[in-house]
Amino acid sequence: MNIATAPQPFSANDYKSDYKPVWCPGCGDYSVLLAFTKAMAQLQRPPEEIAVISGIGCSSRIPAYTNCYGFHGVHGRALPVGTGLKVARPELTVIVAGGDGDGFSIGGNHFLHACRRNIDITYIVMDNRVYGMTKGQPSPTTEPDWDSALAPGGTGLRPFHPLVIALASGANFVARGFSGDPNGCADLIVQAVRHPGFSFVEILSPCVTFRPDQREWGKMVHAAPVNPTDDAARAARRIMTDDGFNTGVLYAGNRAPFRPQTAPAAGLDAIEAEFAL
Amino acid sequence: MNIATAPQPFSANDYKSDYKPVWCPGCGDYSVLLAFTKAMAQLQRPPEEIAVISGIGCSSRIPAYTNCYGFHGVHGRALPVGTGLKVARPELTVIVAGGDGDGFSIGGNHFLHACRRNIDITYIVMDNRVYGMTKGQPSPTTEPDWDSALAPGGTGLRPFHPLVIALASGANFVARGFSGDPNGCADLIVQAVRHPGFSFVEILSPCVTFRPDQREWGKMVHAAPVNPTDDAARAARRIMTDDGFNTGVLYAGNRAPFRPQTAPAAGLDAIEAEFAL
Amino acid sequence: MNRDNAAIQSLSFAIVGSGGAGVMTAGQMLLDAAARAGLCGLMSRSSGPQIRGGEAAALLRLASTQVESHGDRFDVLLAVDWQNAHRFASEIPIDARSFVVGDPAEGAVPEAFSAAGARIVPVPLKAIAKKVPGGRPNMVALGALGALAGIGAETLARAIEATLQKGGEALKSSLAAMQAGMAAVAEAGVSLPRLAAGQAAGRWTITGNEATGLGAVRGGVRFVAAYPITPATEILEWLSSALPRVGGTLVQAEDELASINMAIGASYGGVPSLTATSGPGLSLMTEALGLAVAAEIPLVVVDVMRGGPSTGIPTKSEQADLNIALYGLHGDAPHVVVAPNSIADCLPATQWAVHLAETLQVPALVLPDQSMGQSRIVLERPASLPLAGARLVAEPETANYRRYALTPSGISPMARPGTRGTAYTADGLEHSERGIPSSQAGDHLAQLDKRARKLDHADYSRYWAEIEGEGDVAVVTWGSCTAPVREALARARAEGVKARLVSLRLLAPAQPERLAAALAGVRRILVVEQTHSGQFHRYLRAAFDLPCETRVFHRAGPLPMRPGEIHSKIVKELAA
Amino acid sequence: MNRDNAAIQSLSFAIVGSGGAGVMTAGQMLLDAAARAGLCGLMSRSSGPQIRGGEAAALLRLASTQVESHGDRFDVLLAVDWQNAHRFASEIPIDARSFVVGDPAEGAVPEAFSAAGARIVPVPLKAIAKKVPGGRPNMVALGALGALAGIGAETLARAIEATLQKGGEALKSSLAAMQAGMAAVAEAGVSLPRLAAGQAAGRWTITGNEATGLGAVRGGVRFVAAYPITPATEILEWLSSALPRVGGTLVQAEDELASINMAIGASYGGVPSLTATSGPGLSLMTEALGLAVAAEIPLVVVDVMRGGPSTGIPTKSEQADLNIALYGLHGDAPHVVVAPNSIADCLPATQWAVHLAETLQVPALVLPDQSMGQSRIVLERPASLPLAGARLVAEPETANYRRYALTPSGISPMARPGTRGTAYTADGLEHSERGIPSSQAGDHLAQLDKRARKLDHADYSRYWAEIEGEGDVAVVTWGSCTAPVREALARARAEGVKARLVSLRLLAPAQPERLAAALAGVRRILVVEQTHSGQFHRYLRAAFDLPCETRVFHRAGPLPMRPGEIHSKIVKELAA
Amino acid sequence: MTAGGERRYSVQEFYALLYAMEHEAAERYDELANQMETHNNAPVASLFRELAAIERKHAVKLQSHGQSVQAIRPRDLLLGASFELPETAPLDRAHYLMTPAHALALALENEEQAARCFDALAAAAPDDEVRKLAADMAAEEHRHAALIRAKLAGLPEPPADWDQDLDPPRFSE
Ligand SMILES: Cc1ncc(C[n+]2csc(CCOP(=O)(O)OP(=O)(O)O)c2C)c(N)n1
Ligand SMILES: Cc1ncc(C[n+]2csc(CCOP(=O)(O)OP(=O)(O)O)c2C)c(N)n1
Ligand code: SF4
Ligand code: SF4
Ligand SMILES: [Mg+2]
Ligand SMILES: [Mg+2]
Repeated sequence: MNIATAPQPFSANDYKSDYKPVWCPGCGDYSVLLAFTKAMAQLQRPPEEIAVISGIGCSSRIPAYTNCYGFHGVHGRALPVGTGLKVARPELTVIVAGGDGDGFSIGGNHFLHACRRNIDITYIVMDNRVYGMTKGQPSPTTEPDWDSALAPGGTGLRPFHPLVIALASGANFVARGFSGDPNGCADLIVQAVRHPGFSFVEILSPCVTFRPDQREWGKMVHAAPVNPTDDAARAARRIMTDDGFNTGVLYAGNRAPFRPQTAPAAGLDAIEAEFAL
Repeated sequence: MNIATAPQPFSANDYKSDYKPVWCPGCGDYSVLLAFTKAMAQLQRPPEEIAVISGIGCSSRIPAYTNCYGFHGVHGRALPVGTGLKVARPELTVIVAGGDGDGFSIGGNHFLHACRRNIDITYIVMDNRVYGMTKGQPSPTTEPDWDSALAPGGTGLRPFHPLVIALASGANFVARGFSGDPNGCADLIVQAVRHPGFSFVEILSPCVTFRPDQREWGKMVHAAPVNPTDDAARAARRIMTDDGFNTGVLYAGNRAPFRPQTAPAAGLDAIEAEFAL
Repeated sequence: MNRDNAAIQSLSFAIVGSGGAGVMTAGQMLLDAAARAGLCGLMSRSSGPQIRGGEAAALLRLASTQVESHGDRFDVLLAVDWQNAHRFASEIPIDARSFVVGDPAEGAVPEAFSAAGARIVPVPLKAIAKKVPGGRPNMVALGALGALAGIGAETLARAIEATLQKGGEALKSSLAAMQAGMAAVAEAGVSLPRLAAGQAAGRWTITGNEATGLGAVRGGVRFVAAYPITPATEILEWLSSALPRVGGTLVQAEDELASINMAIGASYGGVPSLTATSGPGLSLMTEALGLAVAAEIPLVVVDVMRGGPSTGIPTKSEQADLNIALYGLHGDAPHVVVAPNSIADCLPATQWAVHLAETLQVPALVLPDQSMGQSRIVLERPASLPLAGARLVAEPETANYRRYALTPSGISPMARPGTRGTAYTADGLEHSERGIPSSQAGDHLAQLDKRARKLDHADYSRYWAEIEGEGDVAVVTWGSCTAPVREALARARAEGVKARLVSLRLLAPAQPERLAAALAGVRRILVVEQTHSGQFHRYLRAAFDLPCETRVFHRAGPLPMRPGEIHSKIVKELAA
Repeated sequence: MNRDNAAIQSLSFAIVGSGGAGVMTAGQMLLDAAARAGLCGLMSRSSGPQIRGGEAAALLRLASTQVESHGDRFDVLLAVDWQNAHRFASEIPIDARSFVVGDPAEGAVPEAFSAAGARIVPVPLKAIAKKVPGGRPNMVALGALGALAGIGAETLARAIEATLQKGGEALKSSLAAMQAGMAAVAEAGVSLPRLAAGQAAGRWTITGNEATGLGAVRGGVRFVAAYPITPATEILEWLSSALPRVGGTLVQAEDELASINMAIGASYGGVPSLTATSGPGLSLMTEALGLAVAAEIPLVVVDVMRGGPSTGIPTKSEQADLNIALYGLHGDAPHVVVAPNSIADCLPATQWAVHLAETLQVPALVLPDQSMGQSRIVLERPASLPLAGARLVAEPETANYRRYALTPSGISPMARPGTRGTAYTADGLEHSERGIPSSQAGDHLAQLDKRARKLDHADYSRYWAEIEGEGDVAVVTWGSCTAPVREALARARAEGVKARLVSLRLLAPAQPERLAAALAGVRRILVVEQTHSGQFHRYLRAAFDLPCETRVFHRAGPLPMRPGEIHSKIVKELAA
Repeated sequence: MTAGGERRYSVQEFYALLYAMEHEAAERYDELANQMETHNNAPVASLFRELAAIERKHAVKLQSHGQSVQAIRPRDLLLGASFELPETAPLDRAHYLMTPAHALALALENEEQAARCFDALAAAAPDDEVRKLAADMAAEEHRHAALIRAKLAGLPEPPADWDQDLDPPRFSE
């Protein structure tokens, strides 16, 4: 416990904007926002050196609720925006955040390739196993038998396994949190940001409006019974067979993050000279 | 050995069109085409009950070279086209085919979701670890140090692992072949088509023009040293740690294929009656 | 009653309240009751930015005949509470002749409304509700509004019963609260003119999005793939239950790229197919739309327009996806664009689009908008359309089958997979008649001509536009502007202006000769549309020969077009 | 020499042969040698459908001054062999005054060419090559063509040396084969008029795609994300080496959706960014383009147009992406569209587009086409453009910072992430000045107005169009049609026709007043474009006021527009 | 290569095997001829066409023994590492610039491989008739090989840079 340290320049509140969330009271995303601000305070990064990038969805509303630079783009494309930003401005801390629909349905391809590219960014997915913003359709992580207007009786489809896919495609850090534990989530985010390369944090974040059954999640989550590993194959196997409610850091790898190509600096003139006869 | 059987209605040549491939001589895709025709002859499916669907790329030119119904769509979208066709016309044998760029780069999201959806189709990827059609750029499966005009000195990126991703996302059958062995590939395709649900066959198919080094593949491939498993987690672990040149059926699962929703038949009138006051 | 309104005998009601107050339920029941009482009507919704809760408004217009859009003003504004109700001020215009019904316990009428000088009618909704065990203020409101609309208690009761089907205590207390509300109005001594009622029997109530879904099913669509998006999702939700009951299927795709390509695959397989989306999703579909043009795959794509650009205003209406619908494909890619001209027209317009897509082997876009899709109306049971004919299918064992044969009509028989002797490969690359990729100038020109020709030669019959009235001036419009324009014109006619209405249902291919004929003898036209940049007007200039002086009234959403503002323009621009 | 051609002293050569025969290499060396000899020139390529091998044609035009397009006819057609050469017949028009140089051992001249009645010059290329150890027929061909073009042996030798840098045996035998080819032509006694040569020193040789890349770098672009696609890939390949040398980066993205969003992310971060693609890729980018419009992110998107629709004809040219470039976004989404009017203009046009995008905080599309992008020309070193000014950046600690403030110019300071006191969230949802999502009509209108205003108020200076000549008739055109139009007009002028040329570089926003001024006093115009449906003409009708009678000449690709066909139209439509 | 092994072929089976080999070899040469035609390599195309005709003649002769070719695999012959039947030219050996010398060298390899295969089968076959048939076939293949060798000797050596690509591959799609 860290009780008697000197006052620090940034408190969690310094990362929060004065624009009030439009989320439903009880929504897990409030806790993720809280966890985010706590994590940033732990990291003591000045808010203006942090950029929060998102797509579209309830969860994707998060950037404007922070006091950081934010980008609320189009549905499913948050990771490419974050990637471009980080490559162009490597000194910024880039956090990409959004929902399960945004990240694993329409955004699935970017998820694969962001993991593989292993740029030094942190990706937080607020997984509520539903499309909240569009009023309750099944998402890739939805249980096969969940009944809804769009899929009466359930989709019958095997849920998408984000952590396994992240591992299989090369994410360098993989963790799972639960929004009901904002301090635990804050810790995971801190570790994710500190870990080099692409860090993926899935936060189980209930949608109280369309998935009231998820209020039970608090009883189901538990700390992962084993220590994180740096063996991706083992981690994948473990996650593929666990109950989906393990929380904690599940994998911390040591692949070097992507560095864009550099070349010996040359003036424009040197480049243009090559066109001369 | 099946030597002295009665003559059968369809020979391999019956599945071949008279339109000549534009592929480079030596390209592995010629052998894949051959393997396909041999496989169909083994299955004795009438050519008109087979549909071959592709995207864009050298490999994606395959449909018109067959005598089956074909669809040469846009880059990266072959799986959705095949999915729609199979759902609408379940009695057809639907084969989706294409390249590593088409399938794992621009088409990555559909790959994930087709595996997950587990519709009874077969997906053949001719993996040459390069974009052939556009003159030799790195694809997701390209080795990190392969030098090219677009990525001088190599991409530095970890190659994409199609078989592992297929397993992690729920494909029901996963195999790897080598184009130099058209008979072996034909066998894999036969098994893939027979296996219910989504079957994925990766065929290492050299691009002799942009990857002449791949002429060495013949010496590197070998039959998988173990029998196929129906445990996805074990199969994934195995593949994640093998040398990438194992051939054979690597996983044969037993998830039931996706069946679209049905409902008690009702006339249009019954449906319309619900709008009446 | 809208005394300004010569055309439509109607009464408009707005019910506001914060989330959970039940204003939508009350509105819905009021519309239902009015329908049962033999009235027609329209209800639309508005709400704050919150996902849930927040503030909400139900906007109703009840009338003797079918109404397709709101009027200029509301006769009654009833507030269950006033929380943030000022946000709706621009959507709920009231005036000195309006009644504002509010619960004095909820505070004073906000400035945004009181400024209008309307008559304030205090009704202690909460207190009245409290007196009924389990009673709720929104049911008191329902009773109050029902009384003002002249709907009998029994009819209101039937509407409540239809919603609260489980019955029990909830039903009993709702009925009691409703009656208390009626009594309160009687006591307050306010009343409104009575609307003449017709025959409820045989009428339907339906939303534009449901009508679109039904039009698709009637047209023969049996495969739908889609990705949810506001304000199109209800089409999908309705179809997901309806399709399996007629042997069809709906697949929820991973994204719009997948959904349109799935629909293309199914249609290639011979099954009429559709996808529905809104602007952002349509953007993602244009590549595949071009494929459907080049490979000649019939396909219907519904774009329920919302405010743009980009994510824009997802819950509000605008007509600004016209450009992308007409021109959004790369290369020369002729296709069909159809727009319903009213909520009810979503049904036949969509059905016609299916017919055109199938007949012409082309993608057809359908452009309703949010104000149509998410509004509910009461209407006579829609007649069946005599749209026979469909896809020209190749015969088995056709000798020397050429999928893209250069026929005089431009339409060539399309083989159904499974058919012997007609196997071919559909291709988005330019191709020969047989479908073999070709970069030869001759093949390119022949196929470009063919694809243009089949649209030029098609018979669009009388469906291409709605043409009404006589006169030497005209209003040219499309889509959801049509109803308010019609109403504005009716007023103008009553004032002696002789004017025509031309509302285009077929936007592409352009029909310049037909429009010229429809405008023969007209000396001036007014173009009315709901875009910021005047997209429709520019299109008319580009592809038609406007025979006369042209004036334009275009403005952006999100506020609905009002008959009154159009009427002023007609007076100013046409009557002079 | 093109005797029809009053404007350009030029000689045109076509070299055909099957894959591996080295016609491209020979063509490249001939262009290089001509440049070294003080000539200008142009080379484009054509080939069969095979990825490799198959048949190929190098098409050259050499001239005394800069040439930007091919002429009507070829002076010389040289065939290393005749395999499938007939496929190029429509691309290589020859006539009775042309020479056809062929190896008699390779068979007779195919009907497709012999029908023209050209003079056949048999040269036993293979036999000559055989006499030189290691000699190849294509080098004999080079010598023959060099001799015909009047290029000295030494200059040809220098061009060969520059390519075969390794020297050794290969170089020696190539030189000898080339000399044998020159000798063979001398022996055959054929010759062509001499072209006047200028100063080689200071000249460049560059392709349109390289010029585009360089224009981007000169304009300040330091981040590029893209996905390969024909015919844009060379832009990326050039940039992938060039960018790191000036501190920039290129990322190969997983698809076009990613590439444009990466570019948006980088630009949001303050770094001028670009992506390049062709039609199919552009289709996938329109959603993000709309985002860049709404969120006001500067961005350049290059679309190297190819034959459409759909996958179309990837290796050939057409101007038919104009529609999608102008109108392809959903909602009202004003943006900039710029088109280079020549191969050389790819450089300044792209640089200007970067300038406009940065200054106006808007996406700017650049529309070269395949015929520009993949052709190589010789030209004087391009001058630097005086394009200063760039993004308006917010000051640190700006009090009450509003990212989308309603300024008179419409341009509001854009904060750079990392700057203290100006944090904001960029948003594609409609928003208030602060960037907070809003569905209020007032905010929507204010922001729509702002986004339109900044484009309307911008200064497009003299770059907006190229205007040449005087007269009471005019040709209005754009892009790669400009050079053949210019040449056609020169011929017409020589015949006494007084005509102007107006070639639009700025396609959007439309500049109707400027065009009206440019056309003041003109009684008739001819619109020239390379589309099947007349997209440019329709756009002119839609967004401009064409002050006079208008005639149109539009036709589809893939054959390049020829000065002669345009000249006939000028004579027919304008001179009458 | 291991061949024959414990496998006991009946005469009928052996004919089936022979037919499969010749048929597949012919088809393959035709395929290669097609490829060369598409790529304008006429001399090699006609050479492959000739080879196809020769193999097809054999196949037709063998077909009179009434055999079917379904599903004969190299592994049925226990051919170990070899992916295809002994006389079948591997597709990946083609090159669009290959010379007649390359084509003949490839044909020679095929014949030699077939000869070796039959030698091994003859040595291992327990059935007299099969043994004799195999020995005959081996002799025939050796004869072919010798013929090709002779023809090859008459051809000039391809230049060292025969596969130098003077025309860069092109972009498409
Ligand atoms: C291109 C596009 N397609 C669809 C939509 C509609 N849409 C908005 S949010 C959303 C799903 C959101 O789900 P998720 O990402 O899980 O976020 P949540 O609301 O559950 O937090 C969808 C489908 C859109 N805005 N854009
Ligand atoms: C939307 C779109 N983007 C890019 C392209 C250009 N393109 C055509 S094929 C191809 C890659 C092909 O690679 P792969 O799928 O591996 O096939 P291969 O040619 O190697 O068999 C690309 C990038 C395109 N046609 N469409
Ligand atoms: S709908 Fe669900 S996800 Fe969205 S804010 Fe409400 S509770 Fe949260
Ligand atoms: S470029 Fe490569 S992949 Fe394409 S046909 Fe040639 S060898 Fe095959
Ligand atoms: Mg969600
Ligand atoms: Mg590939």
